[in-house]
Amino acid sequence: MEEFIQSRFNYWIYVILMMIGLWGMISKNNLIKKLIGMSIFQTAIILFYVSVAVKSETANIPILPHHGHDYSPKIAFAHAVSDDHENGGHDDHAGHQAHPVGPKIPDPDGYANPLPHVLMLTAIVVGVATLGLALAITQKIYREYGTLEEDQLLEKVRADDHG
Amino acid sequence: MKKLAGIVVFTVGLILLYGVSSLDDFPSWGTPDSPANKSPLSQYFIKNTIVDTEVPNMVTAVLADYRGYDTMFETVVIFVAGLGIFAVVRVFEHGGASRVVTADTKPDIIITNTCRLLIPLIQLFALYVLAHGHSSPGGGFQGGVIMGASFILVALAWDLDIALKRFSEKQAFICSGIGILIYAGFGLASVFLGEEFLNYGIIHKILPGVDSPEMARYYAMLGVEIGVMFTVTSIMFLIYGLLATRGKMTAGL
Amino acid sequence: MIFAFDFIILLFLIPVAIVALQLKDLLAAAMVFGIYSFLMCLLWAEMGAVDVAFTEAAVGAGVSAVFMIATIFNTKRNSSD
Amino acid sequence: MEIVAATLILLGIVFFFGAVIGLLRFPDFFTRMHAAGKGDTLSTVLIIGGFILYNFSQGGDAANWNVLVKLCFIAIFIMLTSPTSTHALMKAGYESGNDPETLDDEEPEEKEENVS
Repeated sequence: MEEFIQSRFNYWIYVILMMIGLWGMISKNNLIKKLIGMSIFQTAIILFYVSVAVKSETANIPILPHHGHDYSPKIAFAHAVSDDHENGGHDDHAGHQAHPVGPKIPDPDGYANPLPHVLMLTAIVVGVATLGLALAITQKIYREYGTLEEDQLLEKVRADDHG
Repeated sequence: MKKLAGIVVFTVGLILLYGVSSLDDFPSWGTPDSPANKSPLSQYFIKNTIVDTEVPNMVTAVLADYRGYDTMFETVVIFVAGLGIFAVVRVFEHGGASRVVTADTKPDIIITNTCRLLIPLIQLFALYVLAHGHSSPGGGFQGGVIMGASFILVALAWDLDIALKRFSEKQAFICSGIGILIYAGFGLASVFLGEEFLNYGIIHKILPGVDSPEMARYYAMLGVEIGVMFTVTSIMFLIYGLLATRGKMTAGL
Repeated sequence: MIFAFDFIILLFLIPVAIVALQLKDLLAAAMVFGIYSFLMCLLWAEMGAVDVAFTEAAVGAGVSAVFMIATIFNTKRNSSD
Repeated sequence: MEIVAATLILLGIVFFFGAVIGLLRFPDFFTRMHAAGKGDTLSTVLIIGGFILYNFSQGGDAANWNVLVKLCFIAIFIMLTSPTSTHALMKAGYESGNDPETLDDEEPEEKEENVS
């Protein structure tokens, strides 16, 4: 049971947060509340991606130890094109710096998956740019109609259309 | 509407909860064997960033080199967002009244003196984050946001006019364009030297003191991040200025 | 990658998200959203995504809260729900 | 050394607890900010001091000195910025018409709470 909760808990919370954001976006009247809901939705999806990138408890952050590194370009490149079973022998001393013998290849299981991190990093920065644009449009709407509540806005828009 | 929203959200949530908790092929949290972690692409990135690019921080290497196109157009998205906000809220007032400084609106002496002390340090830290992004968390986006926040701090502590004297609207737009041009320039330089767009390895032919493609990638990544930082800094400051003054770009919050 | 820490932060996130959506004072809602961003930042640092955590700390908790407050300052502070 | 570090961290947590209680229990905006600003600064600096001492007790190679200098900088910046932000909040609160509660506003039986 504990195992089950531990293996699923992140995903449950991601679903719940995403649904909170969706509910805020649909049912809240105020436009800024809708934007907060949108941001919660967005962070929930980022939470999902980052949860996928997590490896076991011994995995490191995706930054290699690099004080006087001895990752040899030539041999590592030869291994790079071959299958990863062949360099399994190097796995045990990957991650330990100042190991004098042999070229090292970072152990893929020893570091968190960097690809989702990259995607989400840019997603956050683009998210704040789009949030700024949405807030600008909100200000424009307020300047035009004098309100931020959706129902009053709809009434005013309909009155403008008919009159 | 609220009831309907509740029903929709509840149903979707139940379906997703069922999906993440009881499907057998959904990988559990933190397994190294999940399809995403076992994919050849991420394994290649972990094994080879250090030999391909000499950059220990894999995230920076993947961000600025392997996925260079992606990052370039993310930067363009930020630039376009700035232009969009400018187009939406900017108003031009001819001969508008300048702000009247009263006892209430005068900048506070304690706050301004602390800011005088802190803002150079914040900007120095932003440059450190940019330059040290290769071997620690950081990079162009973070450094740019911190740098933009330092200008926002000037605008908050004194007022927006003082900040605009340091970094005017026109300069900000020019800087954001320059950032993208720096980024695209590194791409074009590699095209002119006979490689693909944004394949920086070839730049070692023209960079003085760099003799291997790996170190060329290292320095080209730094240059690209500088471009990103230019754009992000100026666009963050512009967004704040435009939002805080309803597009008037004077006085403000 | 430390499950106990992960568990506690994730449990905190849900009430914070609900409170950020339920508050009638928009300024307070923006501040609670900043708290939500900081919790997310902690969570990502804990899960090993240090770059994402750094970006979130600079962007989500710093700049986007400032943008929201700037907008609320120029529009209305109270919301109907 | 480690015992001193643990004592400092515990002391910091105690002060933090006091700040939280003050934030919840004080009657008006200004006294609340007073509790938050004072308690927050002192306890954070105490906790970071505990970290510094603990780090010091672990030996002094290059990496540890690096961490130590960074912790010192964090402590200095918190001591600079936290009172300033409290001051800014106070000033903003005063200018937006948030009057402090005085003895005249108090019910007689709550008087001793205000004095403390």
